Amino acid sequence: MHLQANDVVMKFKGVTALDGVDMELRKGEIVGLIGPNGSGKTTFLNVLSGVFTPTNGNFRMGDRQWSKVSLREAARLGIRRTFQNIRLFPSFTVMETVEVASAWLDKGDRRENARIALDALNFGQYRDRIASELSYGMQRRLEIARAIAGRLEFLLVDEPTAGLNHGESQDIVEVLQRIRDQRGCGIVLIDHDLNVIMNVCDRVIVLAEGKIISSGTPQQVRSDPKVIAAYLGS
Amino acid sequence: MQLAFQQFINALSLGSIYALVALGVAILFSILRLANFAHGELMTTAGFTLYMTLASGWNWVLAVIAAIAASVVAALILERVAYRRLRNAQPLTLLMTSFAVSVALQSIFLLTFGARPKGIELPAFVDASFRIGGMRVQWLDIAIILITAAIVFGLTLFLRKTVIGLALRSAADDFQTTRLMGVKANALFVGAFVLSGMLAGIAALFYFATVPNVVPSSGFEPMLKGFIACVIGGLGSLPAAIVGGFLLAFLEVGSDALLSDNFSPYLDAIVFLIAIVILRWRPGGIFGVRLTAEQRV
Amino acid sequence: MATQGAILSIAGLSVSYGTVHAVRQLDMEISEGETVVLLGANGAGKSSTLNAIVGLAPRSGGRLVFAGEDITRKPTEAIIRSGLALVPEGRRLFSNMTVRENLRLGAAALSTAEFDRERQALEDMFPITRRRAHEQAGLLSGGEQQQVAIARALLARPKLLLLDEPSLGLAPIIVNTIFEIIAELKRRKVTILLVEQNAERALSIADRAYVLAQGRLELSGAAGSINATTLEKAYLGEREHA
Amino acid sequence: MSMLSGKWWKQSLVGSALLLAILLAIVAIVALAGSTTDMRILMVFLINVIAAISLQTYAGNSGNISFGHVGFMALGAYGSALFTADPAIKAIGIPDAPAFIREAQISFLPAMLIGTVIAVAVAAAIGRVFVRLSGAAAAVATLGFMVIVYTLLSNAEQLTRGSKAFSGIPEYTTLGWCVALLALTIVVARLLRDSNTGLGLRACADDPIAGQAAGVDILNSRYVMWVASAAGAAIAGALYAHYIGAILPKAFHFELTFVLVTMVIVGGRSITGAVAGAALITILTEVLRRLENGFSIGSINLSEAPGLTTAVLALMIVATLTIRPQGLVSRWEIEELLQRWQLRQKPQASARTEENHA
Repeated sequence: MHLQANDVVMKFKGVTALDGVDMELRKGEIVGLIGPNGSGKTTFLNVLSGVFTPTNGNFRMGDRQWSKVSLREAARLGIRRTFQNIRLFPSFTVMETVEVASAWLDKGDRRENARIALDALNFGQYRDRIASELSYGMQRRLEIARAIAGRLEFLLVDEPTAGLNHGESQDIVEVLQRIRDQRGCGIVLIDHDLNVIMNVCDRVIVLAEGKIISSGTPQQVRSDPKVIAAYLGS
Repeated sequence: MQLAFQQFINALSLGSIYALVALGVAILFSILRLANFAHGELMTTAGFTLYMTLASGWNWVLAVIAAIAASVVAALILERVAYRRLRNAQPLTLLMTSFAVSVALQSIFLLTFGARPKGIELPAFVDASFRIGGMRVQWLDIAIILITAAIVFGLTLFLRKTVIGLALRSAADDFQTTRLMGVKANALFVGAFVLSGMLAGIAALFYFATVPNVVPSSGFEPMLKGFIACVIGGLGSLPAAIVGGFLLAFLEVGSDALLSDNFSPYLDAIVFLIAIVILRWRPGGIFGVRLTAEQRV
Repeated sequence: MATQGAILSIAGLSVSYGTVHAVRQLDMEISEGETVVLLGANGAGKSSTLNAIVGLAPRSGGRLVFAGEDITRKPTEAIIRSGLALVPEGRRLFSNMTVRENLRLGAAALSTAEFDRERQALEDMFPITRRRAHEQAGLLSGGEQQQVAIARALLARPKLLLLDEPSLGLAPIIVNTIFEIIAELKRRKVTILLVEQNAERALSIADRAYVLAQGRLELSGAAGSINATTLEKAYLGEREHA
Repeated sequence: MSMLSGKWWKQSLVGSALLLAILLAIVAIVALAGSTTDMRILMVFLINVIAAISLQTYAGNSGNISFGHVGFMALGAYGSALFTADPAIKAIGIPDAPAFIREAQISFLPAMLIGTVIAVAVAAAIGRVFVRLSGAAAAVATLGFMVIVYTLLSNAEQLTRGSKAFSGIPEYTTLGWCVALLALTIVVARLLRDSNTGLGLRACADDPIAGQAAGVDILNSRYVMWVASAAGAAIAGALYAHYIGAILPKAFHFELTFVLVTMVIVGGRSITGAVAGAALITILTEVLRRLENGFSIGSINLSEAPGLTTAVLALMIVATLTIRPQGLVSRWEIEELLQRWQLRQKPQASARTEENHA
């Protein structure tokens, strides 16, 4: 199944954050989204996941097409996400955090389902810990665990390695690859760590000023003069 | 026609009082995100001050000044004692604190003055009226309307022309960047509380001039009306507070005029119900923008 | 390097948001009259550094000395009043207020007469602030807003100007204007600490550069000594000192 | 530990049983050893617990405070009282009331149901507004609702005797009724809280964006809790009316609102918290009242605003919010508290054994 974004435009108070973005995402594929600050990466994720209603454009997935979707409806369609600034439920335990998604987006015993999602990320002995008291790296992983509980077609991950050290970043990368392999979902990955992007992505899309300026394999993108000029610097 | 004109004056006068209360509430909410339920008790403070000073024979001008000063001082004490250490607290914590402060102040009034209403000995000119074309118009109403207009005008000038006024406006928009301009955070808080206290004091003068009795819970009703004016206008915006205040007053006077006398005791209930219906369609108030903080991801 | 006459010296600065370490053990110095650029990929800790200097980001360690004065524990407003100015990322103009009102706040500590004098001097350099003085700042274009934001920061005649990503989200032609303004400021001997993603442009204008990766200093030296290869390695976090 | 694994509703039942066991122990002690006055305090306490748990069912789950639930209590109280009072008394007190009310004299349970249905109908009708509001706007609007009910009751003289006391209400409320309805309230409130709806709503109270991204329907979930909590409040109101035997609109105003909200805020964000808050406030009120008056009349609801008591209570709230903003038990339920306490003991114990080995 493909997720297709057609001519997506997003304007805030006259500022154009997305300027006609067309994108095709495939299941089983990890796509990296890079570009300078303010180039529209997070805005694209926000529009795709229903945080914002786009000024123009629409999406198509399977036989469904929409131009406006709420966060909740997007989640029910299997478009799941994490957030740039971690958004957990501060008073919840690890187990409860994932149970919420299992309860609302999955059938069957919500505790059993949550346990499965947590075990996939090796959360075993941390189940009863309070989410906000976990280490930063664990919090990032917990966000991912919550995002994979229940229906999952596409996983949108916004800077999952921000603030992590090299080992923790490596962990996250392996987790994402494993989720893709086991669940067969598509993954959209925004990250500032180019090493991560270059290593893990099947395809990289470069945004600048709300437009796609380049896309292709990591190697192609890395040597694209337009990318070097707009982002990497020379 | 004559009746309609008289009702119009009534609504303007009542709306002026509500607008002043709503403004005082909105100033603190816009800058500190503090819903100060104790605003009513600032008014009660002015009311008791008015009662005591007039009862002990003060000149009314001095009594008026004393009443406003009492409100301002009370506001400053609240800032220092109750709210300063909660500056970074959750909105719900602030809300509950102000609710508790309101109850505590009412209890202190009760312990000090007792539950019996204290009649305020208003100067005779409060009842003076004049006639135009067969209509009796109270000078008091005219004074309330004109003074409120002058206050709104003065406040606008203050907020547009003085640096502290500009800083109060910018702090409501973006507190951090205001500090980046070198503006002292404490000065902003003190400034906001002084303004709020002044508005409470002036609103109290008008309120008690129309209802010349003061009891410990006197401030509750005007406070609630002021808050509801803010909420139907759009919480946090000063112009919305003024519009909300007048809207509420026109609803009140209008309902009273249109409904039969049987319904007049239910007036508050009817007006609040209409307000709730408005909120059904515009949960953020008439001018409300959805708070952006929630949408910032 | 420049130890004598350093207007700002940073020693061992760390910034943490809860369990996130945005800046780790950073040492940095800026001398009077210099233009210094701070480079690094997204999330490397550049903005956190600037915010920590003015006391808006939580400093978890280190010492900051500005113009001979220890500002490590001072509140933001006191630091600003001692002669620092920050043009924050995304401009952060007060969008509901007029351009003139925004400028007036930039000179919050000055009297009206002083403000008028400073403003007139600046209006020649930023004609936009005269032409559109009474318009709402939020209605200006991004480039115009950036000019107003810089003018607002200059009004109090800061001893050191911090610029956080001034070219962010602007069209290339507007970016040129902004860099011309920075060059003009440099000619007028304004001391500048510039955070920029456009490394090439920034290096061409700066005297010296620092490069951050994952909150750590990866590279520092004269702007001319840094080229594309060393920079890309530093961005990717491969440690190498020039 | 083991009792907490398995299906969620099993844990709800275990927790309810534990809470109820503690409350029953208190009831037994007071019934065996307490004076008549103590019994009166106990009864009012039990009714307060029902009211506090009901308010908590909305506030604790949604994160929105409500100042309006006293209005639902009033509807439950008047609804039940009107249909049970002696027709002879009603013929004198409210001669102009409709005949089906004036002549009615039904038994406790159906009357209580009528009061509850009235409250639920009102809550359902206006609920869609309140679930859209949050923060200060929600607080103001619910306060407005409380004033609406108060204004209606104190002016509908043909029906309620207006601001005068409506008396002659049969004193049906026994210890048995209180305990039975308390048990029902606790179990239902726990099941609601732990249900998918409650869990999702509590998540949204922590972070609405993340909650919706996990699939939660905030508005409908809030609505469910709003209506359910109105029903609980109405039951508490009815019990109260049939305990005191006389009610007046003023009893359901600012004062009671403050007491009720204080219980919930001081307690914490759980059912256990509501119980703990109700217990603490009841004890404190009694102690303060004895200091103030030198004697006690057992009810914290009917008395004229006692300045000192209220002032001290208010200051306590401010102190609690400053020192412990999350409340006495924070977000935890009783079985979770026990489990966490156990977990804290364990690592210490194992650390000690390690020391011994070394």
